[in-house]
Amino acid sequence: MKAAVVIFPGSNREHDIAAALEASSGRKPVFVWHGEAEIPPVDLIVLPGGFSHGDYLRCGAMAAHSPVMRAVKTRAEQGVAVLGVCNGFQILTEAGLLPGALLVNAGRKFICRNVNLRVETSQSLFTNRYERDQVLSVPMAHNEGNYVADGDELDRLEGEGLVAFRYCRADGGTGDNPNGSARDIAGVFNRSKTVLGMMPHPENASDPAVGSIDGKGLFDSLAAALK
Amino acid sequence: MKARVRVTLKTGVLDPQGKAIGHALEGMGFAGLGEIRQGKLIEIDLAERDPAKARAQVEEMCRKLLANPVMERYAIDIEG
Amino acid sequence: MKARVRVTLKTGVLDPQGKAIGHALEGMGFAGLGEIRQGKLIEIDLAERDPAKARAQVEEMCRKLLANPVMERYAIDIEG
Amino acid sequence: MAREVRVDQALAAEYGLKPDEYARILTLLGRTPNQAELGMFSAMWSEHCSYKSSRKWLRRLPTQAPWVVQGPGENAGAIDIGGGLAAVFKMESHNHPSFIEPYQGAATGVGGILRDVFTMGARPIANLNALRFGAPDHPKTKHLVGGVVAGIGGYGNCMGIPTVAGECTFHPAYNGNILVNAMTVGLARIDRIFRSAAAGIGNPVVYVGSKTGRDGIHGATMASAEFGEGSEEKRPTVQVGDPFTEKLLLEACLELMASDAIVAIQDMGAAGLTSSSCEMAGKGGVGIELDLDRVPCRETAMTAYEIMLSESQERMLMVLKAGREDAARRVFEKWELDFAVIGRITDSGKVVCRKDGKVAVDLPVGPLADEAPLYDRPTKPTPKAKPLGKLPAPRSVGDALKTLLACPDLASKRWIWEQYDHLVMGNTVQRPGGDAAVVRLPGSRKALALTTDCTPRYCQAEPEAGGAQAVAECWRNLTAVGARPLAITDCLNFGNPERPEIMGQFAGCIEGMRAACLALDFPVVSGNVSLYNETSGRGVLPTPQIGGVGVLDDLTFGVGLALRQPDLALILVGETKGHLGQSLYLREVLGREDGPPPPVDLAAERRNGDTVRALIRAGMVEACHDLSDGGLLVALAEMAMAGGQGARIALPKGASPHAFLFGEDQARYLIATSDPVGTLSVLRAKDVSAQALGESGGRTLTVEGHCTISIAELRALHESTLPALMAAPGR
Ligand SMILES: Nc1ncnc2c1ncn2[C@@H]1O[C@H](COP(=O)(O)OP(=O)(O)O)[C@@H](O)[C@H]1O
Ligand SMILES: [Mg+2]
Repeated sequence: MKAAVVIFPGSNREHDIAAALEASSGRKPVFVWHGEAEIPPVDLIVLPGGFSHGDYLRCGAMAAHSPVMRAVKTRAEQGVAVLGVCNGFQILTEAGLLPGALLVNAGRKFICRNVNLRVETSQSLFTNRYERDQVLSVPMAHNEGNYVADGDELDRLEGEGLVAFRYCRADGGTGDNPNGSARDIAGVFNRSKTVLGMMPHPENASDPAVGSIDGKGLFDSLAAALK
Repeated sequence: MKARVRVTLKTGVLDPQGKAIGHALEGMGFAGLGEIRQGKLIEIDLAERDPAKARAQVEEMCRKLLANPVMERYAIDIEG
Repeated sequence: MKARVRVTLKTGVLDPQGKAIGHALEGMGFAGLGEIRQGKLIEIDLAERDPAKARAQVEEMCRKLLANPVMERYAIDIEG
Repeated sequence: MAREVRVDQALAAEYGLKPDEYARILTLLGRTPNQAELGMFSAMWSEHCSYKSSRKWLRRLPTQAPWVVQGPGENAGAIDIGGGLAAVFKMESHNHPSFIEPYQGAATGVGGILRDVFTMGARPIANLNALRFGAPDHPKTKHLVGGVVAGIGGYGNCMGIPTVAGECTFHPAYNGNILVNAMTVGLARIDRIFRSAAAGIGNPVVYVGSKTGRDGIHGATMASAEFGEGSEEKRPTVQVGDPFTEKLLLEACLELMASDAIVAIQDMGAAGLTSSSCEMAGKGGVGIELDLDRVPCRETAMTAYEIMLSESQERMLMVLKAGREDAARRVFEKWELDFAVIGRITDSGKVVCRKDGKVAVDLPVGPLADEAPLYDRPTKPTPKAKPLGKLPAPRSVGDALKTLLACPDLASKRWIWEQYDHLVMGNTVQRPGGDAAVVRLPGSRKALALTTDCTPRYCQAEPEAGGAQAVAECWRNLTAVGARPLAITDCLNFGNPERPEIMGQFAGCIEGMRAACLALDFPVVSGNVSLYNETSGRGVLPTPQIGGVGVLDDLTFGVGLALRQPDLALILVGETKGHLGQSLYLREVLGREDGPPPPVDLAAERRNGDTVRALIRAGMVEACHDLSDGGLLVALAEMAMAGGQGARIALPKGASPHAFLFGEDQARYLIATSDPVGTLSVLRAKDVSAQALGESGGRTLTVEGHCTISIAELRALHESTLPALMAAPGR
């Protein structure tokens, strides 16, 4: 699997995710600066976490207009896999590659802690190494992860099986939603399930020496699906 | 010219900031408060001298960047 | 009544957000932009029916909570 | 053109200069300075920049060890951690700005300390913060806590530097003057450390970063004055932090530092362009010439005085090798930052600034940088504390424990650290909540252990013991995770040094620190002094905050405090006499704040710690916690809550329960081991006093004959205090 990690001014988890990608695929990803109009041929494009443009105005809003995002859109249309984590998820919604938007957390505070995520489907490039309903413990670290979309949109997402992860209790039941997200949504796919956006950080749960390895399955899934 | 853009959350979108302000004001003894909503105010100095053109330009800024149509709406005031 | 409070940074106080917005708009091709400043907009529903009293009440809210006098100033619009 | 401001003794006084200091300036110059020149003198001679009251005492601190790469005197200290790498670190205060505007004050405090570290060529890998607030029920406290914590998080999170540890306690002595001390730790290659001495006549002086505005003019002077009742009204322009620009500045500086274009570099912190230019010139023994018309300004018609004294954030001054300007400019322009050649290095020994084509400043560097008045302020020693006498035993040990675990000082600080991204960079091995944070070095099995410590009530009661205790506790916290403690930074927060009692506290704490640093081979490599922490003549508790760094050679051998398995033996290491003077038990349960602090036996500290570390290294320890505030039973409860395993212990025969369970004797650890016999024999062989107390297991904490409390109940108490405080109504 060849991957490209896009760096925006203010990205700050690009090395975290590059390490996780390399650990699962055996290949170092290439880094692409936001000002580039082209992305080298790759199997996966990653928009990492961070505070692109300081998160000023709205998280991800300015990054969504970067020159590189035109290339990301074109590739996504061609079916290239795209993963946006945290700020990357915010950028993908602002760029219209994923539905919905991310508002400030219901508690109005930045939260950094492990959360439980229920895997909603194992039928995707990103989750094939997980079991459906498997519960993962993965860190979150954000101030604006409160997923909103209008009711019809949410029904459609659920109906088409496009919710990837939900916040849940350790036993998999609902009732532990850290940020007020609609229907406990922590991550969503696009229609073709080739684009995934999620708020929690699987890349910070992929190394046995540091925390859990519950997030590693996502990168293993990608490595398996993208050969 | 000067443009003033007011970006507010759509009705129906929960506004935790507004709620917290209401809470705090009540805690301080203010009574008779209804809903409180917090939005953004963006003030822009423009070289454009023609109010209609200025408004059109700022409209475009709002559509492209300043507001997110999924959750926000905007209003524009143009001043001398 | 409805009160609309505009909270803006005092002149001279750095506004990183406004700066970044200006930068982004320029990058998107908008020209002729001067300074851009971002502030807060707070909309309050009040039970009070008397405009003068409503204003006085909101004044007090601004002084006590809504604006940070060290770096912000505020303006109040009262509407029917 | 701005109108000329009349310079006289009254203006000098307004700028914080004493009459004799002003007289000295007149003599040094042989003329009356203009406003900009006077402003520069007042900033450079302020307590904050010149250390005029503290310097005499700071010299007493041990600063050397074979592993010290850079001691005090540069932007940050540096130590050799092996593999060609240095840990670069420093702590700094932002007390006054944080009291005036808690969010921005704390945020810019973090921004400032980050710059101090990356100026040295180090990439920051961790932040710490030590916070002291007033009484929890004081009307300002909630607002201050909320703002400060959000500000620290807001800046560090955006920068992508994990905030991994810190401290937060409350005491009415800080009601009118909180303490916000921030520490940053970075990594650099030892052969690529950058310093600040300017050199090379003719070399260009370059300004990079944000534009200069009128923010925080004369902040250094403000930091050197005590607050009066009216100071909230005075409200100097607040500096607003822009962590996004700082992130770009960090990346741009590190990128340029990978080349050899930089001769010297210095961040513009307190006293902005004045201190950065004068200090660089002073250290290099050269002159400097600046063209202020070239300084990137955010506002129009700024005067020389304003430009030289502005404390706008996110700016750096560099001396480049001649001819490297364009290459450097390209780097900064890529990162969309201002870059301007604003002057050059001269051999004149003077700092000369031009504005609008005219000479606006013409001062000798020496007097500004090095000839600030030095004060040998009178000291009055703190009277010896009276002994406590006999204390009543608690009616219920269980209730006393619950009171302690819920008291704001001991309550869980989760509400704080969850607002800090403590995981970004992916190297946080031990998260906040333990004795020391453990941060892995990228791509290796090695890690740094980091902690901040100080017990101000001990320092207040007996400065010398308190100073020694702060250093010893820091060393112990690093040891408790299995690390080798290497060096410290400090931030010395005290009241008005013009009062002999305060200077007595200062001198006493320094002597205590000195003794502990020497006994523990734990030198001071950087630090900061913050004086005049007073409101209306009432000083804060003397707070010599210590930040410590240790190294863990292999992560495999680190331990945490969590009790995770049943049937482990619990062994108390160190001698327990049951010292209750100045203890939290005394304050929280009996409502008294008196008596002497626990004595510090540095030889025992060293012996016990070295032995515990060896046991950890030998793989004989499953969990370890140092004993400090609250004593033995609080430590055991913390271990149980952290790992979800209960424990049962018995008191030794004849021990009085309150003294044994809540006494704050120093040099102690509680360890959990599956090999009690082996562990005890190692301890005995090293002459370390130790006793087995009981075992882990179950869902409750039991002290035989006294209490049984469920871990869930303890957790609920421990976790709810801060959230409840912060949810209380009001601002
Ligand atoms: N302001 C803070 N920021 C981050 N972590 C904090 C803060 N205050 C306390 N902590 C963490 O809470 C834990 C307990 O703190 P403390 O009681 O001061 O520890 P100790 O007594 O071992 O020095 C430590 O892990 C510390 O790092
Ligand atoms: Mg400790």
